[in-house]
This record gives sequence, structure tokens and C-alpha cells, in this order.
Amino acid sequence: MPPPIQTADVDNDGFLKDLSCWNEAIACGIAQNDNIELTPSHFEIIYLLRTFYQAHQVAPANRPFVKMVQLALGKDKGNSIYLMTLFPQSPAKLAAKISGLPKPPNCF
Amino acid sequence: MKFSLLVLASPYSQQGGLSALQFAKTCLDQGHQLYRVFFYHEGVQTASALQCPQRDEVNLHDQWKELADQHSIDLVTCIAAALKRGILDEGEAKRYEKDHFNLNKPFELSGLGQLLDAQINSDQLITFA
Amino acid sequence: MKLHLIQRSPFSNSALKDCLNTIGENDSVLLMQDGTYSLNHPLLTDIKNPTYALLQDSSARGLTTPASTKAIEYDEFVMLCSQHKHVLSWY
Amino acid sequence: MTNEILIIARSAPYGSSLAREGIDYILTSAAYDQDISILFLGDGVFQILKDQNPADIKLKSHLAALEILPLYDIEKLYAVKEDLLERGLDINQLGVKVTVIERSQVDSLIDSQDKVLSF
Repeated sequence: MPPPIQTADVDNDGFLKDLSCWNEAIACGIAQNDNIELTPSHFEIIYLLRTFYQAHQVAPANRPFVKMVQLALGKDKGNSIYLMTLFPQSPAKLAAKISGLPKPPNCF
Repeated sequence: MKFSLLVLASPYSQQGGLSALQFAKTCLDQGHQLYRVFFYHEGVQTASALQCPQRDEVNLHDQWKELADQHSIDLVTCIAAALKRGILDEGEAKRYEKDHFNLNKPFELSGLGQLLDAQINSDQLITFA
Repeated sequence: MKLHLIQRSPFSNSALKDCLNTIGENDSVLLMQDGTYSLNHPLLTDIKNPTYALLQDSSARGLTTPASTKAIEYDEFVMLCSQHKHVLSWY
Repeated sequence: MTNEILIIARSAPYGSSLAREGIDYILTSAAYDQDISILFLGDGVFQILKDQNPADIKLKSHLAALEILPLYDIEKLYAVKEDLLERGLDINQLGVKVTVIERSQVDSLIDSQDKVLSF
């Protein structure tokens, strides 16, 4: 059963305004704006990214993002095709948005 | 020769911005190419069109603009460093839901990739702090 | 062969010291902005490297250039930059 | 084309934003496939001290950002021995893996690089 969806207060680019209010339902709400329905596979990556961000206060760029997943979950998931399937087009950016990380200033 | 400049100095608080300007003019006088001027750290304040020094003082924004208009120089301001210091163009003002903006052409906001590009593609990148 | 631009006073900042600690035999030093306050600093008189000072910046500050240092203008500053592989700013 | 780029980090973290802005440049450059080395020199050696805890001064941890450099394939980190000693620091107090070099080696390290920039 997919998690419930909660509409979040997001900015013009779809990023969460109040980072502290993030929860799974809000993540689903952000993802819905990009037509993504979140599954446990998504949340596995989302929590990994949130833990990484809490530790380092930096959202990784695409290649380091793949490497981070690879180190934590192995090559089956730590590859760009898998991550592209979950978070299409720009995985690191989209995953960061859904995970409630701050909007990077220069990726638009 | 192809030069680029990195301006870190805060305009009006430090001399670096004036030194950079004079260096740029001398470069061009000598027939060198000025590939890009990149504003970073406190240097991003140079890009604000709203600076109002006294009439008998140099207006750094206007001087760079004049030079860029004459010689079509790339004036790039680091977007991350600029946004947090309140230097926004019209697009960013909309994005961040602000009523005002203070950065116009020929200054532009862009990422640090532009500094890397300047470092790689110039013969010399000179830092003014 | 490097050109080192010293942009801060040696009495308030370690720019000059950090630079001279690691300077190469064939490198040159150019004092500019508050770096010109280094003109008579003992650290500088100890080195054999060619030393330049930006005349505008030293005379603005009421400083005189000792014989061991060559006073230059922006023309030569730009020329020196074009003649070195690396130009490093210390600030 | 990949360039060998050396970033000389000679600002102490926290008091000024320069050290942090230097790291931002390093992370950007690495994302563009450049061969980056970092030299911690002068007060820059303070950037690599372990046990940094800046939460109470409301700043992001500099060390935590440096810890992700391996993910960006940046493995060549150097620190100047005499600058560590002068500041009463030894290698056990460092939070990231660096190669300690002597002042006399800095000149040739810089000369071997295509591009050098300091923050």
C-alpha cells in the first residue's frame, strides 16, 4: 500500500520551504508534483540521502550520489541506470528535492 | 595572451576591486584578451546595480559595466555566493519570491563551473583579494 | 617559475611569511595593495628572489622603495604575469 | 581534457567564509572530471582538525564536507609539516587522511601542476 500523500508548502521549484517538517507523507506529496509514486525502493535511497546530508550537510552531485549508494547498497543499486529509473532525468537533484534537502543555488 | 580575473575583494571595503579594474584595463591596452572576470566571496557585491558611492568616488559596478560594454567581457558572479548576500537578477528574485532585484546585464549569475572554465581556458587566472 | 602577489600587510597577516616559507629559487615576488607595507620587512631582505613593488600602491601609502626592490607600474605587472607559468595571490 | 589542479587552502575555517567557498570550488571542479589535489598550508591546516563541532556557532562543519572528498575521487591531500608543528598540531589530531610534506617540497608540488588557485 503506498504511503499517504500530504501536500507540502513548496517553493516555485518544488523544494520544501520548511525543511524541518519533512516526513514520508510530505515526500509523497513532493514526488507527486513530478508524477512519481514513491515505493520502498525510493525510500531506501531517500533515507540514505537524508542520513548522508545530516552527516555532511552537503547534497552530493550526480556521480558522488551514485558512488554513495554503491558504497551503502552495492553495485546493483549504486548505478546510474537504477537511480535514473527511480528518480528520472537528474537523480541527485530530484532525490534531494523529495528527501527534503535544501534547494541548491545553481542547478537550474 | 588570455587572462581571466577572480575578484574576491569587497568593493569599497578593500582595494582589491580597484586593483582588478586597473589590471583589466592595462591588459586590454596591451592587446591581451580578457576572457572572463569572475566575482566570488565578497567580490559578488560588485555586481549590485544599486551601489551609490559618492560622486567623487569610483563606482565599481559602473566601471566594470562600461569596460564590458566596450570590450564585450564576460562578467560572471557566483550565484551561490551572490544569492546569500542579496545579489539577485530578475529571474532569481522571482524564484525566491523577492520583490526586488539588483543585478542586470552585462553582469550575470552563474555557477562555479564558470570559474573552473576560466581557470582551464585562460593562460592566466589572477586573484584580487 | 612563479610570480607571487603579496596583497596583505606582513604585520597583520601571514601572507608574506607563508609565501616565503615555501618560495622556489626561481620565483619572483610582487608587493601590491597592503602588501607594499612589507617593503622594509626583514623577511624580504633575507631572500635572493627578484622583488617588485607596485609603485602606485607604495607611493599612495607614503612608502619608499628600497634599492633591493624594483618599483613597477601596471604595464610591467601585466607583463610579469604573462611571463610566469603560475601567478599566485597571497592574501 | 583533464587538468591537474592544485588548490592551496590557507584560510582557517569558520571565522571567514573563504575556506568554505574554497571547498565549494573544489567540489564543483571535481564534478567536471578534473584531477584535483589540495594543499593545506599555513592556517589552512586548521581545516583538517578532527572533532570540529560548529553546530553551536550555527555554521556547517568544514570537516564533514572534507570527509566526502573520496566520493568525488579527490584523494590527493597534503598538509605542510612545519605549519602543523608551528600550530602545536600533530597527525593524530587530524580528521582526514593527508600526506604530510615539508615546506621544501611545496615548490615542486606547485610547479608540477597545470593550474593553481588558493583560497
